[in-house]
Amino acid sequence: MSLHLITDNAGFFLHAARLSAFIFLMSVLCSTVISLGFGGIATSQIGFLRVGARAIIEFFRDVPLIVSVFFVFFGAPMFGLQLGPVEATIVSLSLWGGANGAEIVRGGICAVPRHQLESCRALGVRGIDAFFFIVVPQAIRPVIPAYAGLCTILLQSTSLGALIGATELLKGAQIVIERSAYFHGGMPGITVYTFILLVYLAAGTLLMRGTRKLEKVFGAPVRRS
Amino acid sequence: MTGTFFDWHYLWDATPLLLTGLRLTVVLACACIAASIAIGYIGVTILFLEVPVLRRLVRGYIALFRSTPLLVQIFFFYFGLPEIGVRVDALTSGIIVLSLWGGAYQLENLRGAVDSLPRRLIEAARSLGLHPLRTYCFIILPVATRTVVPAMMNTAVSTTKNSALLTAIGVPELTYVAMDNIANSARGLENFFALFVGYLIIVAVMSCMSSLVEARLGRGFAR
Amino acid sequence: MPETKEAPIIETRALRKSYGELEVLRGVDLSVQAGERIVVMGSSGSGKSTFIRCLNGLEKIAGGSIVYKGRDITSLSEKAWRDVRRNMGMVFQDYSLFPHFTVLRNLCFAPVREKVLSCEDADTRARALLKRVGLYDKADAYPAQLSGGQQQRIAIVRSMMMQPDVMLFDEPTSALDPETVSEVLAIIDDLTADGLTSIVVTHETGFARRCADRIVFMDQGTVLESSPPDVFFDRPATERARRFVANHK
Amino acid sequence: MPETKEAPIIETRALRKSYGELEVLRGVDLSVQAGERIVVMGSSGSGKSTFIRCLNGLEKIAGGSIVYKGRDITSLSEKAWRDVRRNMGMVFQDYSLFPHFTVLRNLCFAPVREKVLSCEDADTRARALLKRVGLYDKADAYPAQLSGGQQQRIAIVRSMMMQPDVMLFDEPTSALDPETVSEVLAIIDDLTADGLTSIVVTHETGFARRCADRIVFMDQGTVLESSPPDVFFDRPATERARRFVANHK
Amino acid sequence: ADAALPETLSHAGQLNVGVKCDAPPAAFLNAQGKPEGIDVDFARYIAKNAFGDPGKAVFTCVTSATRMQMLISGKVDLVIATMSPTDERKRVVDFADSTNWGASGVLVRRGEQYNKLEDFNGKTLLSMKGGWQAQYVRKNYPDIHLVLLDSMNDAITALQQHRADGLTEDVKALLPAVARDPDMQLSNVSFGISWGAPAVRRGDDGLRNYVNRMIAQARQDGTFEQAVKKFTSGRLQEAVLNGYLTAPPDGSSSVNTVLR
Ligand SMILES: Nc1ncnc2c1ncn2[C@@H]1O[C@H](COP(=O)(O)OP(=O)(O)OP(=O)(O)O)[C@@H](O)[C@H]1O
Ligand SMILES: Nc1ncnc2c1ncn2[C@@H]1O[C@H](COP(=O)(O)OP(=O)(O)OP(=O)(O)O)[C@@H](O)[C@H]1O
Ligand SMILES: [Mg+2]
Ligand SMILES: [Mg+2]
Repeated sequence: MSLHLITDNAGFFLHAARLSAFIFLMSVLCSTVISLGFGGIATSQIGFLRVGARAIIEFFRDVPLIVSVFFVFFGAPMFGLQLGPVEATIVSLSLWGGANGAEIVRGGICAVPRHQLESCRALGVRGIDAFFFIVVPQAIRPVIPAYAGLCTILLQSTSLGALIGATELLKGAQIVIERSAYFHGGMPGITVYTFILLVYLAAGTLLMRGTRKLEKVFGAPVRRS
Repeated sequence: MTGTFFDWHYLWDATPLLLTGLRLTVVLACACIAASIAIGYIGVTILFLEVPVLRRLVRGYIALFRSTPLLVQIFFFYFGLPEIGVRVDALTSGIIVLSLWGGAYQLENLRGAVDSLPRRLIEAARSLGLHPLRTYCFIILPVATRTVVPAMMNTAVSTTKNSALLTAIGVPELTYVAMDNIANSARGLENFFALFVGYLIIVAVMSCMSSLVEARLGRGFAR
Repeated sequence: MPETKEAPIIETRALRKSYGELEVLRGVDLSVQAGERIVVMGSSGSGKSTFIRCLNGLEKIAGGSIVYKGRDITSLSEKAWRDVRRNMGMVFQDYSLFPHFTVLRNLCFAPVREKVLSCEDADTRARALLKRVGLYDKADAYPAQLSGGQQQRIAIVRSMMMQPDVMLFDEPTSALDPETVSEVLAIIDDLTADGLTSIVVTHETGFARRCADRIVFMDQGTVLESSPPDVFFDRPATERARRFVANHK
Repeated sequence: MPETKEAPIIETRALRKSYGELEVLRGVDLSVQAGERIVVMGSSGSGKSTFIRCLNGLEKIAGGSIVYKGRDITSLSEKAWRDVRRNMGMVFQDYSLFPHFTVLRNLCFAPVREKVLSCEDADTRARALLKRVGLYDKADAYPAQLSGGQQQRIAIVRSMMMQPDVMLFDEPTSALDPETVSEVLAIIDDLTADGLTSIVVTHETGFARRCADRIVFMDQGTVLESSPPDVFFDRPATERARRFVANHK
Repeated sequence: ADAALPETLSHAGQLNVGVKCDAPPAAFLNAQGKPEGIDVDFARYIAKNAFGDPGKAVFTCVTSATRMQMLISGKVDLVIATMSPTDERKRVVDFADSTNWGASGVLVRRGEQYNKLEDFNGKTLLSMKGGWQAQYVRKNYPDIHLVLLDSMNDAITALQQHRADGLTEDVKALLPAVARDPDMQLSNVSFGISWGAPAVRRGDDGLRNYVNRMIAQARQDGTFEQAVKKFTSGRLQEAVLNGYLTAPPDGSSSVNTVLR
């Protein structure tokens, strides 16, 4: 293994990794907004809103993520949008993440015990107060693990950008491999792929650690002493 | 994009090619799902019986495959396997990676199900003087399997959908065929339509099957 | 049912309620005098919970009427029901405290939010009530840090915060272990002793005998008997009630 | 404890057990004669379940010894424990039937698999027992199709299949609703009446009074009293037991 | 700046150009992440002539799969990315004159003998996704089992690993592999000339004509020669220079040639 391959291109990899991180953060942000909106609508009392939201959610969940990446990239101009590889990756990850996140949010809201809402009603608390002060705070904690799982998948899926030419970490790796093979020969593939596999492993592990902390923070008052 | 907005004629001409892709996707899915479920059962048995060294290997395997991108795994194996002397074509390499990936998830599903079995159930078997191995085979695994079916089906669907990633190493499955068509003809709309329909059919068939399996296994089980 | 002179504080007439096909209440008539202490008994599925939830507007009823303080409240809007509910405390079987609030916040949340009490008044009242049930030092604990019996005592106190006229209890002790049951029942006895109207669904015969002014026995969605405890337990009028009493020793 | 002439069938000496820091059993001494019917009582957390689970080898003990039929079984291998357990039936609080087997298969599975009975013998025995508890027609039902009381009766029958010398019951009725409790207790009474040794953890005072030869009262991990039911309920020796009895009416 | 600056350029104030990022020597990213290569130098040459500043060429990475899309959607105005004019593509984009030609060849493992494409019937041939060789082989030699990959390095690795029997591409693209890997050789198969041409959006004649002029000028003033010499060496340099500066043996013209 030729480690200098990594050290020589450290700056390049860093740049690519920064793009990966950017795609990831943007996708998580947009997914969260979408999933809160759609998750809320999917639990609403109004029939057609609920059904409509569920249908849209199902559609984006059923199609392979890689297909929606391609679809957003090649299909955006049909809707008058001009999306480059990076934007297309972010948009498709957000739509997919939003759809899956909405399901999680819906599950979280439904999982708050019914008698919590009934206690509120029995105490004469208004519905909207009950939703924001009683239901939402309790829905957050059980949702965290599932949401963290979603974030992990989003993190991993940033690599799909490579297929439409966003120079994130995987594409960067491929560029380094091509260049290095052209100028220096050899088989740089295995070294570089091992390297980025480790980078993703580290990032994923870090993310999991973070969520476990988060779970503790939110879990504190409800856990048995 | 050019000419008529949606060209049925083009789609009709492209259908035979797309169907070969669809067929390969189905074959890939079947092979990988079967293999991944097998891996799941073997792995959970190793974990449950606490086989000394293998247990750690299984843990590492789960961690590695669950926390790195499948796409990177696909490339890694495609170029990595030959380095250790295993010569396989893209299809075989793809099946191996996808099975290992799905296996890690199926293993987690099963582990979760086994862990969340009521402790009473196991204790009841113990207090009847039942041999641990028989307890595992006849009580724990069957009951866990019933609770794990929905999760297992979810993972199976993900495995099927992720077979699309094998496009990247040139496995001519459905997505590959469609994307190749687009690169050649820039006919996005028709090909994406075909893709959506293809995957929706597969996913719909799988959900039906999963309901059937659940109903069958659940007979006399759920309240 | 014997007619009484005073107007009843709460009265139901031919109350009916179904879940889909299932008729759960098939015409329940009951009138409760102010200050009366009613215990509702009956086997599982006889409709006790459903009945008590209808009184509180938690379930929409299918027919009949509910009259509260001379006012028909059967088809009030949700908003008007809210006001009625403030005068009607309700305690559920499973302690339904808000797990993310401290005990004090649990008590003060509803009255302060709904502007029934000021912050200070609520606090004063909460602490007084906590002292009365012997949980003064738990004001800042979270529900999960309390035992089941303690939680249920807090739940009772919570529904007393609004100074209701009527208290409804749905099997307040059935999720508790035997030793804490009596402790919670004693609290209920204590709090309802001074003129508060109460309707308690419970299986605890000891409590029913000791504290009830009247036992209402429900079966298959109707009131089968309604008589003082000694009559009900020692000389039940119907065969069904006799079987029930025998099973409860 | 008064010395008896006969050798006890099961005996514990200074049994100790901890979960981490928590000392749950702090030296439990108990000796049970063959055919004796023991009821173990005590408040929640006093270590009753832990004690009974230790008897059956479900928990590893930290000190002391268990002697079964004159043989010290404290530190047997898991394999030897399996043989002991076949002679010791155990019934848990929540029905622990195998949900994927029919009732008959639930009953026959262990004895046939472990080659204690032949297929035919097991079948005959199972059907006879089912008849005895009035569930003969449920032989082919799945557990989920049965009520809680029925499930618990099946669980009792299942542990009787191996023809044990000793039956252990851990709160066999606490998950049942009040009306089915007495039905299950009657079955226990019936099955253990003819010379079977039994140790029953329960809160049901009626049953304890009626059926027990001896009440063992546990508190904080020790046996505080061990006396016949009438003595225990009417003239408890310790202050702790007096409080306990008062709470249970 | 030039008075005859095409509207696309004057409007944008810069040259938005799509190049490949993983295709040395044509175009690639260096260790600092900056684009380099023959196509890149040519794009800078255009920018220098148009705006007087080579820095006015702004590069975007494209791949074989995305290059047409990037052009259509307006992300770039010009694509210089080893693209051959074909009938199918000409329905979607317009091509300028071709800058260079190359024969298509087949790379095989040393010691294996192939003389014409028919020899690969029943065998596996690798090619690039979206490359015209793939279409050509698929159309004319249906008995050859074709496997399409994304990058040359993938393909060469696959060939080394005996996953296929040959790799067909532009000879230019194959030569580096021959140079660095003694186990590889070019077979005697040579089938047709492919041209590489810059592409513009459909109907953007102003830019197309401007680029045509630039191509002629660059060929004249040695720009291409310089660029090629900068990024290539040895046999490859010879072949690439031929492709830029000489006429092809089959007599086809660089002007609007279409491969069939
Ligand atoms: N939300 C509901 N949907 C459908 N059926 C219901 C619902 N709630 C109660 N039921 C049914 O209505 C009947 C009466 O229920 P209810 O809870 O009032 O009985 P209960 O007397 O309180 O019994 P328990 O003593 O077990 O609490 C039961 O058969 C029950 O299954
Ligand atoms: N697996 C365990 N890990 C840690 N602590 C335990 C465990 N099982 C029981 N305990 C603790 O041991 C103590 C005794 O428990 P045990 O279940 O024996 O009580 P019990 O007398 O059966 O009570 P109950 O009447 O509630 O069933 C309790 O404080 C309990 O919290
Ligand atoms: Mg009820
Ligand atoms: Mg216990």
